[in-house]
Amino acid sequence: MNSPRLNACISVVLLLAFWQLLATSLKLQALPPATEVLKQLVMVTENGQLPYHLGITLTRLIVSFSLSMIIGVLIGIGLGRQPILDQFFDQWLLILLNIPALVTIILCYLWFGLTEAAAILAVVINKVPNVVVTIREGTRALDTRLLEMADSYRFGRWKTYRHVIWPQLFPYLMAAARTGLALIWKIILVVELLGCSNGMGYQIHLFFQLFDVTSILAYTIAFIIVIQLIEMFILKPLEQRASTWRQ
Amino acid sequence: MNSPRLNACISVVLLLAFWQLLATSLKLQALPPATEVLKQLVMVTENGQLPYHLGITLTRLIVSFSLSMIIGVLIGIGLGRQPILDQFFDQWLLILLNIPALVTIILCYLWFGLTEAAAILAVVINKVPNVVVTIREGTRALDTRLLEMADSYRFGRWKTYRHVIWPQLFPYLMAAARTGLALIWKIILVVELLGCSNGMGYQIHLFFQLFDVTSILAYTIAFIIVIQLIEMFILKPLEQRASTWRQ
Amino acid sequence: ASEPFQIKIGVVAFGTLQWELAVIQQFELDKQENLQLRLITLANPQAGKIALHAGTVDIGVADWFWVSNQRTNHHSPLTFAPYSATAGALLVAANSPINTIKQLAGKRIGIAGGEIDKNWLLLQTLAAKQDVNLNETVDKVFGAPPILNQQLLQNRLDALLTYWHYAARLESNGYKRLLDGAQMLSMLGIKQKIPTLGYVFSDQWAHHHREAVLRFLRISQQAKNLICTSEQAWETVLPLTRSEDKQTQTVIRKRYCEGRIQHWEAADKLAASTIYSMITASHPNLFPKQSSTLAAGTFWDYTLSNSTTTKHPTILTK
Amino acid sequence: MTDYSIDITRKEYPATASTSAHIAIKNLHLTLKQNEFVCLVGPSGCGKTTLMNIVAGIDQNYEGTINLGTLSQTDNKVAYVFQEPRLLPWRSVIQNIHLVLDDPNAPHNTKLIEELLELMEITHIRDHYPGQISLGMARRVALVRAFVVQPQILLMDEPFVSLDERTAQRIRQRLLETWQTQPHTILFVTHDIREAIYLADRIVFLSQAPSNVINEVKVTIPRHNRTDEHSIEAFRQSLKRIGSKTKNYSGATK
Amino acid sequence: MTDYSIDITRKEYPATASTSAHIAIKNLHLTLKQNEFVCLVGPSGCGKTTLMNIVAGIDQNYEGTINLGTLSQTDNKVAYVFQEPRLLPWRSVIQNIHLVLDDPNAPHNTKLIEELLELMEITHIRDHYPGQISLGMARRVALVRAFVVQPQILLMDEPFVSLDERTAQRIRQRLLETWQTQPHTILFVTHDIREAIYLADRIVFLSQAPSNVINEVKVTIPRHNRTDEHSIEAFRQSLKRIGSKTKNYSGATK
Ligand SMILES: Nc1ncnc2c1ncn2[C@@H]1O[C@H](COP(=O)(O)OP(=O)(O)OP(=O)(O)O)[C@@H](O)[C@H]1O
Ligand SMILES: Nc1ncnc2c1ncn2[C@@H]1O[C@H](COP(=O)(O)OP(=O)(O)OP(=O)(O)O)[C@@H](O)[C@H]1O
Ligand SMILES: [Mg+2]
Ligand SMILES: [Mg+2]
Repeated sequence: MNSPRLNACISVVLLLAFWQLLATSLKLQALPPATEVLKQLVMVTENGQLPYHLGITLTRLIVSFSLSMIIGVLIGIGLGRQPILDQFFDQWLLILLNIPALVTIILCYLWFGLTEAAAILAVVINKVPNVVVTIREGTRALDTRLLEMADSYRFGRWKTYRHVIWPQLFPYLMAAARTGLALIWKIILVVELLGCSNGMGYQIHLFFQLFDVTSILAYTIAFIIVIQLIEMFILKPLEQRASTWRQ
Repeated sequence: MNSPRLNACISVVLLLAFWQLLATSLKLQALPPATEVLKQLVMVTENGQLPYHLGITLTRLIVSFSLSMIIGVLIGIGLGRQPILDQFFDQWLLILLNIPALVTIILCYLWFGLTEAAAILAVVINKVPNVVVTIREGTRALDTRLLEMADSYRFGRWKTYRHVIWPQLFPYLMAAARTGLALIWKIILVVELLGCSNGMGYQIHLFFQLFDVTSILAYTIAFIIVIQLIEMFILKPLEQRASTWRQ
Repeated sequence: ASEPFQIKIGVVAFGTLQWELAVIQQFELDKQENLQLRLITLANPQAGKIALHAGTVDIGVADWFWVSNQRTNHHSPLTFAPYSATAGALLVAANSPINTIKQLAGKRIGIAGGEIDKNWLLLQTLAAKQDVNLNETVDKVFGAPPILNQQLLQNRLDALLTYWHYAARLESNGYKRLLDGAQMLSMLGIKQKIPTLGYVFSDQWAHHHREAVLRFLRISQQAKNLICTSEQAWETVLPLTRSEDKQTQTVIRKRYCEGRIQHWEAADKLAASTIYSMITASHPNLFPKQSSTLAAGTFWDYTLSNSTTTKHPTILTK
Repeated sequence: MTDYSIDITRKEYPATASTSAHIAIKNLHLTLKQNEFVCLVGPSGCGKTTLMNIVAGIDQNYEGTINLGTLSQTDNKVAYVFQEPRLLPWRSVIQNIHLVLDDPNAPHNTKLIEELLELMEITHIRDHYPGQISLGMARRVALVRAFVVQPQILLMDEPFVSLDERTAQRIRQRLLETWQTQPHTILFVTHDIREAIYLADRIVFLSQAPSNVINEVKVTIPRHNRTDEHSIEAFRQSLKRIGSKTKNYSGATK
Repeated sequence: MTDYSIDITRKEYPATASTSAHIAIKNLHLTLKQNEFVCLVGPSGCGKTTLMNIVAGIDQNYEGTINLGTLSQTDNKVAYVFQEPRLLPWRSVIQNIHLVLDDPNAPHNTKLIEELLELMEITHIRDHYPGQISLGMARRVALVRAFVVQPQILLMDEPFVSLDERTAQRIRQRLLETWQTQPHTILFVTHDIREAIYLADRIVFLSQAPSNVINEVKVTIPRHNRTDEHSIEAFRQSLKRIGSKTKNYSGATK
């Protein structure tokens, strides 16, 4: 086990210990001890409830995340590179960015019924503007000297995007992906709360009605573990591969 | 009126026209025509209801936004510059990032009562990790050659941060600010829904219960106008000043 | 006179409690009982529950299932006194072919409140008696009540089980009430009027201020009666119903008044715990750490008999 | 085969908030014969890089016409050695070279690349990233990148600074050899007058901004004589004498 | 006043995914006398910049000791002219210069800055951003930045490339004047052997990697004679004859 992993483990253990202490010795209201939550986590995993809802939510998450990232990156680069488009759509972007999730969700449900497609569309509409804004910022900060180089050697559109622009956008992309997963998760909870009959959001709302913080936390932890796995096996390796050149 | 402004105006007018058309000709349910919404907007502004709630929400927004940005930037730079800290707190960050807003909001309210401080704390806890992640990404992408220059000329910590690091983080900061305002707005709606007796979130939820989409949209537009003003008079000028060097 | 006793009450904006408090203020009922009511308006019932737990309010409104659950799971000191028996209803379109529970099978049914909604549980229990497993045969659609209302209006649902004030709106739109909470209970053999919602407060607090709480319950009862009998009071309430249309207003008032609790005695409490046992027996995994019987102390030690309700008849003529 | 003609009436960098407009080039006319080797000499900041950018087609924001004959602007056959290496930091040395080729793995290309890497003595760093090599090495990579294109027009902006003399000289020889076996037109910016004399058919002297051509000198030393330091030195001294205008650029006493 | 001693047993760039470890410097010992002007000459990629970075205190990841006597590492009195200009792109020329000073508006500083800008002929671009000036101009700004510090140790990594000869020569003279009136120690990397002879007290020749000192030559021409091209040329020829080791770096025929 290498040192970064070890560090990470220590850090998680410390956090759990801290939480346990807070919950048991200070008896903070509504904060169940970590042990309790873990016990609950095991239970709902064993009885199949958690895997079912988690699976459903993850499917929604993956579909809407992929859609949002692809659409967002394309639009973001477009706006960043074309000042005229940017001037024109800047307003639309700002409006989309600030429409409450509630509004888009309601409208999607009304127009398309309480369907999967409506749920996913609602999430995508909420997430895309965030990706666009981040990527646009990155596109504006591109190194023109390298673009000129690509230009003079007639790289063409595809080579330029792949080898000159993409690597420079990468950190922005990572920022968008990381905050994006978290944002989608937040929105999906609302989407599922308002019009789905399954999924983590639906479940968490039920627990919330009962004030069952233990179960909410158990579900949250399950989700965090999944995100952690995505981070460990997808994002981190991607990032490492993309930043070997920084040594 | 210069061309970018003109463009922006045309774009907004087009959007409104498009909306009006969609609402009147297609008779899409629950999408009231733009004119209706604007009428409502004027009405609630005149009767003082909107200014009251908007004012309150804006105050909360400004306070929590400033706090989140300051805390987030400090932590983000710290983590980006100190790999050991980063390894350690990476996990915590990921966890914080993915705790449902609902959980933090409930815990804040339970521990600190339904107070302003609790509401703002809940927003800050939800927003800080996003800022941290974005700024950390930016800090990792810093140009080491310029840092070496600063080092060899003994710039010291303050000069280095101000003149070498800050300008490089600026695009990330703008991305964090723009998506941040939108995120806070989304969270504040939930925060106000669950524990405030006033504010836009409180109002919008009441409208939602009555399915009064017109009022929801009127309030949304009011908020978007405010964001637009912030964009026009704070963010854009800041950005322009900070990017004069790009011509 | 001594200082008026202050009570902080969590009120859901435009909820019926707000109607009552408006009437109490209009008729200065609180002053008569030397109470000072401080309203903390909140956007939805969940906020009210948070406020109760956080101690921001002394009294809030919730259902006794929840109270029992809190007592079992969180050693919560919360306790319950009845507030209203108005219950939700199952609605279908006027021309709907659905007339019986059996016909629900295979249909798309909206259920407000999700799978732990008490009416949904009752409906399932009822169906089970007719050998119908609703949970499996029905296409359930859970969702937020306003959205479900719209879905029914758009004919995207065949039937909708929803809260009473949403039901009232649909009813005045010509939708048919197939069943309501009280009917379901009586079909299950319970003739008493069982409260759906109640005042919820900490039993220690109530113990220390028992007199004041009783006075509060009394004026609340008076206010209810005023709303149902005095047009002057109803005028005050009207804007709070947030409904422009006369039809709806009438239905709302009717349902509201039907839901007044006239008595709350040992037999009623027993009936309530019977319902609880009935539901939990047929749904053994409804809650985490579910107890099969109602938690002790769920109902505050307080009784209401017919005589107390008309204690101040003079007010009516004021 | 027609000559290339460069005709820039006016190249202005517009004013910004803090700076006033700057006319970099004004009425600059230059004709390049097919396969001619032309060296550009001019004071620092006069507009040489600006001119190169315009010829390369990067900068299209000028008044005038650039006529590169049959050579279309989208053609792959221009190569430009920038004043800085301009390598992609996230691509290894060999990737940076491959990127300018349509088919980097064609046998003739791999052979050429190997040979050039060998010549530049950078074979051992082919898998390094630009951040891991010295500036001189990066410059040599940029040179390889330009050479492998086998361009019809080769633009070089002070390509041999930061190289030790031995290496620089080897590359100069190679450049000349290639140029002679596969003739192409070269526009070469340098501050080193000895280098210009060694390489050029013709040396063009540019004026201070706004830049234009103030003098053109044919290098009359036969190519086979140019390895002789003394003839170079003699030619340099003669340049000094030509006139006050060019004197400044012919190298001061050291 | 003690001498400065540079003593690097080993400087290794560790292996990465795509590259093997590279030992850049091994057993390099060098003593700089107080106020000595030392030129470093060595093949491209041998480790000159690496050495400069270590002396500047930027790179602390080596085996060995650098003894700069009383000069503490946190002292402001080291100035480093990097191989590239390394200006802050978001600060104007004048701001870039001001940033290295504690009190840029002190009269003696403003006077010095004005004078240096004048000397470098870049007064007119003081409010430009680095992206708006030519590379040669940027190099001159970097030189001003180093000079205004009035350092006790001045590190210069090929500072005069990309400058036209006239300007370069003027700056060399100025450098020598300043160095004579306010003595300080200078470590100067160049590939131009003529430049080294013109400037240095002593020329140090470095080997191919792993780099160490293979020869040191005192420049015996008296300083007042160095403006004479012929003595420089003669000295260069003598260097060529010294030995095969140094021959490579003494400048090839052109
Ligand atoms: N970050 C690094 N990682 C790995 N190797 C490096 C790194 N930096 C430099 N090197 C290697 O160290 C050696 C010395 O590099 P350095 O920059 O010191 O050379 P130099 O003498 O300054 O050359 P030049 O005259 O071309 O500037 C080179 O072979 C280079 O490949
Ligand atoms: N983007 C720009 N905006 C404004 N002025 C510019 C810009 N780029 C270059 N200039 C100005 O144009 C002039 C010519 O610059 P250029 O880079 O062509 O010079 P150069 O001849 O290549 O000099 P050097 O020998 O130093 O490289 C300079 O005075 C410079 O200040
Ligand atoms: Mg140039
Ligand atoms: Mg170097």
